[in-house]
Amino acid sequence: MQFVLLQALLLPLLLSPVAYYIGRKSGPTAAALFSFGLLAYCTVLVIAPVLSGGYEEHYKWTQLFGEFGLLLDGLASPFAIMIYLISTVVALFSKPYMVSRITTMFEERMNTEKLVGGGTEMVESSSLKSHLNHQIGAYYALFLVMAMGMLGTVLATNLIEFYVFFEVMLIPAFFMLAIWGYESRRRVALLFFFWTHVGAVILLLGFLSIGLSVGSFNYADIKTHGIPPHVLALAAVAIIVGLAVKMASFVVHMWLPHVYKASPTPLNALSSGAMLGVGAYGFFRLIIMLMPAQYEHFALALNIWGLVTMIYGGIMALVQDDIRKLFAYSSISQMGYILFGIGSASALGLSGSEMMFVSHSLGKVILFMMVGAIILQVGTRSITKMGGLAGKMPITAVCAMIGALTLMGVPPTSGFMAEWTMFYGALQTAIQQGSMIRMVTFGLGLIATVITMAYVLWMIKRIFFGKLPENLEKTKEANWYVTGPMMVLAGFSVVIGIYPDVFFNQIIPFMKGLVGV
Amino acid sequence: MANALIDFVLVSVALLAIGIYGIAVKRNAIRMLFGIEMVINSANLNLVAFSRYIPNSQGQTFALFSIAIAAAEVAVGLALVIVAYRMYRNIDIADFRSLKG
Amino acid sequence: MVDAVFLALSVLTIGSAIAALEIRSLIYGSIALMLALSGVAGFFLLLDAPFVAMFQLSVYVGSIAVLILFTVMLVRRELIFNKVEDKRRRYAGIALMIVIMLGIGTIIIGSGLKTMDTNSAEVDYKKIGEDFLTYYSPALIVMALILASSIIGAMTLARREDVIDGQRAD
Amino acid sequence: MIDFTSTPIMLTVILGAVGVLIPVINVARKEKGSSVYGAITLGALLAAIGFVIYQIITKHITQSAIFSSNVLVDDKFGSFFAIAMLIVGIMTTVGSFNYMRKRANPAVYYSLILLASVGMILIAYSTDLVMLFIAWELMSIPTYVLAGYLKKDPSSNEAAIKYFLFGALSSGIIIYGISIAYGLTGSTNIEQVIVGFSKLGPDMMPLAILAVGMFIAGFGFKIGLVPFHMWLPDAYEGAPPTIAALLAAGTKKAGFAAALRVIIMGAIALNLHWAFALAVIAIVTMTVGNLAAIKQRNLTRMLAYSSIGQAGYILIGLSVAPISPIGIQASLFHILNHSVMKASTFIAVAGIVTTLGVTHIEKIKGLGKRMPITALGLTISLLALAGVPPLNGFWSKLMLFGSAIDAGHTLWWAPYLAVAGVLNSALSLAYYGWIIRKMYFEEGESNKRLKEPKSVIAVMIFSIIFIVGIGIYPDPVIQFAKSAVPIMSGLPVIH
Amino acid sequence: MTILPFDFIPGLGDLKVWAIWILPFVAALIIPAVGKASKRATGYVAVAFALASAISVLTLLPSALSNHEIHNQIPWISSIGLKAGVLADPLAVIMSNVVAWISFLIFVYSTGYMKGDKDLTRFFFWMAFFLGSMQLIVLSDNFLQLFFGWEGVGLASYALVGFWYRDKKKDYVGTEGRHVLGLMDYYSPTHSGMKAFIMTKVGDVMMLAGMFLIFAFAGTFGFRELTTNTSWATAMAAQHLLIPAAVLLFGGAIGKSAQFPLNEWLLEAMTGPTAVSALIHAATMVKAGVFLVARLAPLFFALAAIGINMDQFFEVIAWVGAITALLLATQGMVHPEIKKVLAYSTGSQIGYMMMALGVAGLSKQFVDGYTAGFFHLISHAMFKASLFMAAGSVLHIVGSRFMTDMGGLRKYMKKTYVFMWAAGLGLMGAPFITTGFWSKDAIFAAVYQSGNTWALPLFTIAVVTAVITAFYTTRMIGLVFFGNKSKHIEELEKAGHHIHEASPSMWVPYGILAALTIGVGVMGLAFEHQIHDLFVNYLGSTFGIKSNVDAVAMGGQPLLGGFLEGVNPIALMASLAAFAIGFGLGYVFYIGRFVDPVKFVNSNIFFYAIHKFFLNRWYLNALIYWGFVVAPLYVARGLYKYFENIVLEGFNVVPEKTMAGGARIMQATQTGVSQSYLYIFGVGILIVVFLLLI
Repeated sequence: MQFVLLQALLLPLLLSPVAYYIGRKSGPTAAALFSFGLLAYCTVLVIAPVLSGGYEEHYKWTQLFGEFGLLLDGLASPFAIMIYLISTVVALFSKPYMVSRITTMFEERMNTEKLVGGGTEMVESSSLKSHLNHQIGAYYALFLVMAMGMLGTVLATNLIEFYVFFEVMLIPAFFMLAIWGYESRRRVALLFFFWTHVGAVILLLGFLSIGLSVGSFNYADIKTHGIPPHVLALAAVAIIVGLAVKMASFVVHMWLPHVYKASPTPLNALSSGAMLGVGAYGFFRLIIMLMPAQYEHFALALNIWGLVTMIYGGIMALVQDDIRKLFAYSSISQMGYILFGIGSASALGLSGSEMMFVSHSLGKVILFMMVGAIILQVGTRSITKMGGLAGKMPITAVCAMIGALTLMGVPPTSGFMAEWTMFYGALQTAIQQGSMIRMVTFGLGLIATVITMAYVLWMIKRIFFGKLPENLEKTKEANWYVTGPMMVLAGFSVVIGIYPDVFFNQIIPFMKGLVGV
Repeated sequence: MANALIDFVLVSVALLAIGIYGIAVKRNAIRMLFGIEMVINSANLNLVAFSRYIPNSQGQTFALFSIAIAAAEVAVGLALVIVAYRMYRNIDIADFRSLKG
Repeated sequence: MVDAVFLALSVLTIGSAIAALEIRSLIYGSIALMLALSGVAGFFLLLDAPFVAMFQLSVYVGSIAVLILFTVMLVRRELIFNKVEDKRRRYAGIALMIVIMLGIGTIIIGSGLKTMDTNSAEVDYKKIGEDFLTYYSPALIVMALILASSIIGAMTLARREDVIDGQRAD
Repeated sequence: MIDFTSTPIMLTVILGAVGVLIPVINVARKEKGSSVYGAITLGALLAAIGFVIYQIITKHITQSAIFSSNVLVDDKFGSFFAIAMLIVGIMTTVGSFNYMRKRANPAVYYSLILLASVGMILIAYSTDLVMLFIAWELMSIPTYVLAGYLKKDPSSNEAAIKYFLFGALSSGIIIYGISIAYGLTGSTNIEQVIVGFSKLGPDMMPLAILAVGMFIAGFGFKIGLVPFHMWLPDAYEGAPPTIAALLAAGTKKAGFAAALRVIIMGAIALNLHWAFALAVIAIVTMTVGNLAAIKQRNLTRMLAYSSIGQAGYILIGLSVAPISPIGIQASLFHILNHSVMKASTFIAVAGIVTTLGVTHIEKIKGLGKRMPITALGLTISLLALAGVPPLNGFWSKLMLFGSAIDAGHTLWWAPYLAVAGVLNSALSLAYYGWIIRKMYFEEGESNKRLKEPKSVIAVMIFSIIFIVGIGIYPDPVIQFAKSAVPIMSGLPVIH
Repeated sequence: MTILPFDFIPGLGDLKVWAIWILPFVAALIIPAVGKASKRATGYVAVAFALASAISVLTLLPSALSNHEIHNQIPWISSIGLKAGVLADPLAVIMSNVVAWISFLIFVYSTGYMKGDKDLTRFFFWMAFFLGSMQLIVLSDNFLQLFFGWEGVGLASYALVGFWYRDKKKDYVGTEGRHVLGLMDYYSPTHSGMKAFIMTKVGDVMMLAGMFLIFAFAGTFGFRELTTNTSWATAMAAQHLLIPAAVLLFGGAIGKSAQFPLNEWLLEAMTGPTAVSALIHAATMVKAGVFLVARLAPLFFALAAIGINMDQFFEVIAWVGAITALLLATQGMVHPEIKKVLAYSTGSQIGYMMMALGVAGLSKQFVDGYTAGFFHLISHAMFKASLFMAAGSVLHIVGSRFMTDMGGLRKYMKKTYVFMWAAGLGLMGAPFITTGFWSKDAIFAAVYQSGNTWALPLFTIAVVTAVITAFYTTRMIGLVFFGNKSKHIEELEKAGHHIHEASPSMWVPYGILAALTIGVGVMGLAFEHQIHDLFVNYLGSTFGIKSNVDAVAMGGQPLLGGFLEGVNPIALMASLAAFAIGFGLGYVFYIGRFVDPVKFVNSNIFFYAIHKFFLNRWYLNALIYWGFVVAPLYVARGLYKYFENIVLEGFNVVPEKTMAGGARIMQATQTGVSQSYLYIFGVGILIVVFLLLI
């Protein structure tokens, strides 16, 4: 089992030029299948060690910044599995979407050139084809790198390693957004890069102060030596702020709606389903694990922050018309849930919070695929222009419904399992500490689920139910590249909802050890 | 040798200040060269003065180096001025402001 | 007696330095600069450094000032004389000059330098030569490179290639 | 007497001789081809770098002997800079092959590059203020000429004049500073000066401070420290882009070598307020550089401002050097990285200028398709400049910020340096990203692939390998930088 | 007692219990597959599985009647130590039987009612899902599993209420163009489905909170574990958390059973197909709340034994029930839509049940109220299912939901007419022959005898509500079957539509239930005693609640020679009077048509105002909309417009602008004039020296 994780981590990176080459030579389908196969193989590589318990790999790196390690424990494994699973599935889904997106962009450009150039240049199908092949190759190359970056962050055993991967995943995202995004994509790409980079460098400051005062950047060393008290508080604040920017918590969430509005849907799915969660992972690994005393100190604040985020995001989602912006706010709200759980300071609450990531990934990716399917089939993103699509796109509608239920936390989807453990954890702490504030946050948190439900159901109603606009009479069901992944994820969500031990067996013992129950 | 060291140093400071004034105010490239020469000379004066009072020969040696270097610098500077003059028919440095912002 | 010489030299040096900058005619200005540099040479003599003083006179007054004079002659006069400095810039420059004088002057006067005096014999100028050939010998090599580069550079710049190309620009 | 086995002397002799000989060959030769001079220069530089590496390996110098009773010392500190400068020299030379093909006086051009390289190298090896100053001038004077090398180009001349005026004035200031230092300590040897400084009574202290202030101004002008930076963007913009590479990557770093030898030693010998002043300058410098770069529309100028910003980062390491053991190490590392990154960007610009004849940012739209390798090299260099992992710039910035935070245990203000640094890194992304965006995400006038200059391609490939290679496995260079850090424990310190 | 063969196979007994709720889910799973082949077949599959499930339940009845319980657990979330299980105690088995059989009949009815609908697959999928979820609620042995079913019925109701998702005009409820407080009183199916889901979710959230509170102290969700070890209750009571937790749990019931103040979703739920309404109202969803209270009430009541007073909890239940009963009954009096009248009636009747269960906890003889409530649940299930299905037939034939569009149908739909009378009498509580009479009478008696401070007001409300119930039922039947044909019907006939009786697959189910209403009614008292005895044993053995068995079960004097033994005379008199008054008034207005109700209402400003007040649903619905939909949305839009897009957008804009501004300043200083640069250089030296000096 040696080098398993290293393989899983580096194969996508090393083979990304191959993906580009395949895309260029053989077209979108081959590239999609190659990426899919590669990621599926890597997913298996990640799952295999999980089945036999915890697993670690270590490699030599720099003397100053410590070793290059890869660790798969109860905390990392759900994240790692979900990240690669989502990537695998989205790789398939990307194909029809990106083909359509690139074709549209190409045609748009040709049209403007025609207008400007006086119509001398004819659009040749062969030039479109080669353009398409190039672009799709580049897309999959970037896609693979991004997947690798996200996995690396989760597997890292070293602060600097964490940071490196944290940044690495931004670059492909930036390019994907800037090349294939919508409307003001370039400005938004810069905005995205700027904000997430700001978050990352704040994080870095915290890392440096910890690592240099401890004398090592390895998690294990930091844990054994303990962080000197004089840097602790500041480092904790820096890390919390940095991660909160990544997670788009309330007040520092402003980049996210813009980014989601402008980015292509597969990127949305990937970023909402996996990338935001990396921020949550950071909270577990860096705050709770490395500085438990500070965590206790900040837990209530995180809890309240999460609450505010979830309510605020939900309220904002209620009034959106652009379907992607709706999900942007929804993602903010869901990240609020996770933050809420992180602030719960009890084993079950933390487990629920991590489970929330899993369920949010599933639900949100399904819903983004639905968005993609709708954009592909209907061609609009404005909710007011939709309606009654359930009859036209039944599979999409059913999967979207399951995704919606996952988001709302309705059994038997994974969302419920996440939510109940999380809220219960919050309540448990409230009772143990006899804290009235925690009681209130718990109650308001439950009320926030009603808000979530309201916006999700209202969105579903406006998209899938009601009168079918006349211009949508000819809408067809999306093809299997879209529906297949959706069904897989929906099924997975229900399986986890009924039998949560799939992940709980990993998570709960770990969290219990962490909190010291 | 009745003069204190400080007198020479003060003269050198005056010369330095005048040199800086010249280079910061005058528009004529050649006058700016004057200013530079004054600055270098003030430093040389300092060196020789210190060399006398320490006493130590290194200051004088350095002064010699510095005089030679100043000469080399001025040669290059004048060459540049001449090139500029050929192009603009003008050696007003304040007019050379196409590079800005 | 020496005080008087020092005073006179000071007045000469500083006065002609100011004159070099402020006289409208650039040619007179060049001559004033020569005077100022000669004044510095006078200080060198006063400081028992005749070798440096000679060097100063020969290099500066002899060659640099002449070089400047040539350049002045080379460029057309009418352009040179007409330029008047901006009033505000000038006042600001004077203010800066005074601040530097007062600031550095204060530091110097306030420092222990004022107590520094010497009765020891002047430095033997042979010592200078010894320095050149022992301690500073690598510097001397580099000095040679500097002069070489300056000559190569200045010549390349000053040479008129259009003449070689046979096309006069003007 | 002259020790011909020591590295600096040998370098001086090899490079200096070749440098002086090239114009002579030019006069002797009748035909006009420029490539032969470039080849000779390249050969000399390669020989020099080989020699330096050979010396490092064979002499087994374990640590940097920062002081010497001689004017030059053969230590790893100097060798580190020598390698960096020689790399820059090689990159500039190779990058110039195509650029100089159609231009006049190639022999002088290459000869001056060689002579300037000698100057840059010697600065790092100097242990005497006089030697330092003379090496400084040897570096400066050829570059004045080189900056104004395009005699028909008004902006080149203007750049050269501005550069010259600043250079000459700062030379004067440096001499003045040296004169005071000499007056206070009776010696020009840096070790003697520092020992002398540390023994000064309080009444003499302001004078010592004045001297160091003048050193900061004098050396800082080359480094591009605010407020001595004003000439820099103008000069870089006007100068030929290859020379801008030399200026930004070479002379600037030589300025740091001088600053490390002189200012830091002085700072350590005196007290922490020196470091505080440097810290203030560092913050102001990086902020000004990055802010001003944002609005630029000229590629060269933007890069010039960026190099001001980078100087601010490097200064972080210098300012915390008395406290943090990794401060200077980080600075050295970043100096090496920045040399390569900046040289690579400017050479890329030179390639663009050679091929397209433009430097305006709107004109390089679609460059990713037209000149893919140049664009790729430029992009990677820019990302490395921005400190994006896993490129080499990331590691050195990391160490710089780390050193600032490390020093925070003793100096209350040090963490703010890191904060300012990281905020500036984020800020700098705005304009680095802007360039990348123009090259890749906007449609140019045509998509036809152009023939890229071969020499530029070579430089690009070298820099990509260097940047990514060190980015992935930085340890050897970090260790080298560590070994090049001058020993400071023996220095007298006044508290 | 029949004993089915597989009872003898050991081990299957437990499996059978699982099968009860799993079978419908299996049906739901295979229905889509079947639907691919034949849409009609989906109905038969659903019916078959419902029957199998129902038989499975029936086999449990014998052992349940002998107070035997089956409790079977399997591991579930082992990482937390939670187990899944089924608990078939007498309460669950009886409830399960009611659910199973009534659902089965409704399924049969659906095959006729939904014939020809193109989304038949979806319909039966959700119906089966609905049934499975309900059985899951009934048979769960712990809160968490119960919650799965609980949300399952919510989900199914959402899907079924909004079944006609295309929002055609005919599927709406309410009157188009009618406004209440500026809001349209007119709801589309999808809107109603959403409303149902969200409003019940509010209750669910409360229930979750209650569950968690108890779990936090008890460490278990299991009902039996909670009963056996009550130390958790002591701990909670010490922290004053027990009553809040209990009330929060009851909140779930409020939502699901459409009790005040979460009652409004029930009326809009009428947008679903009538079969769905029947299922929701008679067998599944709204009864889930009552069942939950029935599950919990003994648990909390039994705490009295260890000195914990839960009176406040039961008072809340009783009063919520009473208020709902009256509130919805008054609205039912005036509404023109037949299904809505029935819906109001359901809410009102559920209120009765809640009142009974609440009062049970307040009286010394817990079992009386408990039995009364549960008995009413059973009888209500029968007649309400029947009424709904019959109403569905009428709707189906007439093609309008308004009673004003009907009239005089008794000649055309004789069977439906008869069955509706039978079921309607049950609802009215027609004396002695209907189950409704007995169960209502039991509630009256329980309330009257409970002997607590609130007995009299509650009793008064109950009686008034009974009067109103009798009145609106009479009104409904009168409007539909009596009088002349409406214009609408005449138009239909002109268009060639023949008014006819419904098909057998439709009328047989409601015929059976109507017959049962009368049939069980005739032997009602005996039936009631049977349940009573069963519960005495059950509560005694399981919860340790002692009942005073020596006293006559329902107290009071023997009447009519023992036929009415155990019936409280005052309650009996009240019941009779209520029926008489209500029916009489209804007869005057709607059957005999001696007085024109429209004229009567308009004759007097007072009547008019009251009529309007009732018709506008006491303005509750509108206020809820204003308070929880319109105003929050308004606030949200404001927040979005002013806070999000101006204040927070500043986080994006301000750095951008600051950077641009700073850049501009930097550019401005870079003038290009060398003198200025050099001047700054000179100043810079001074600044640096100054910096160094300080």
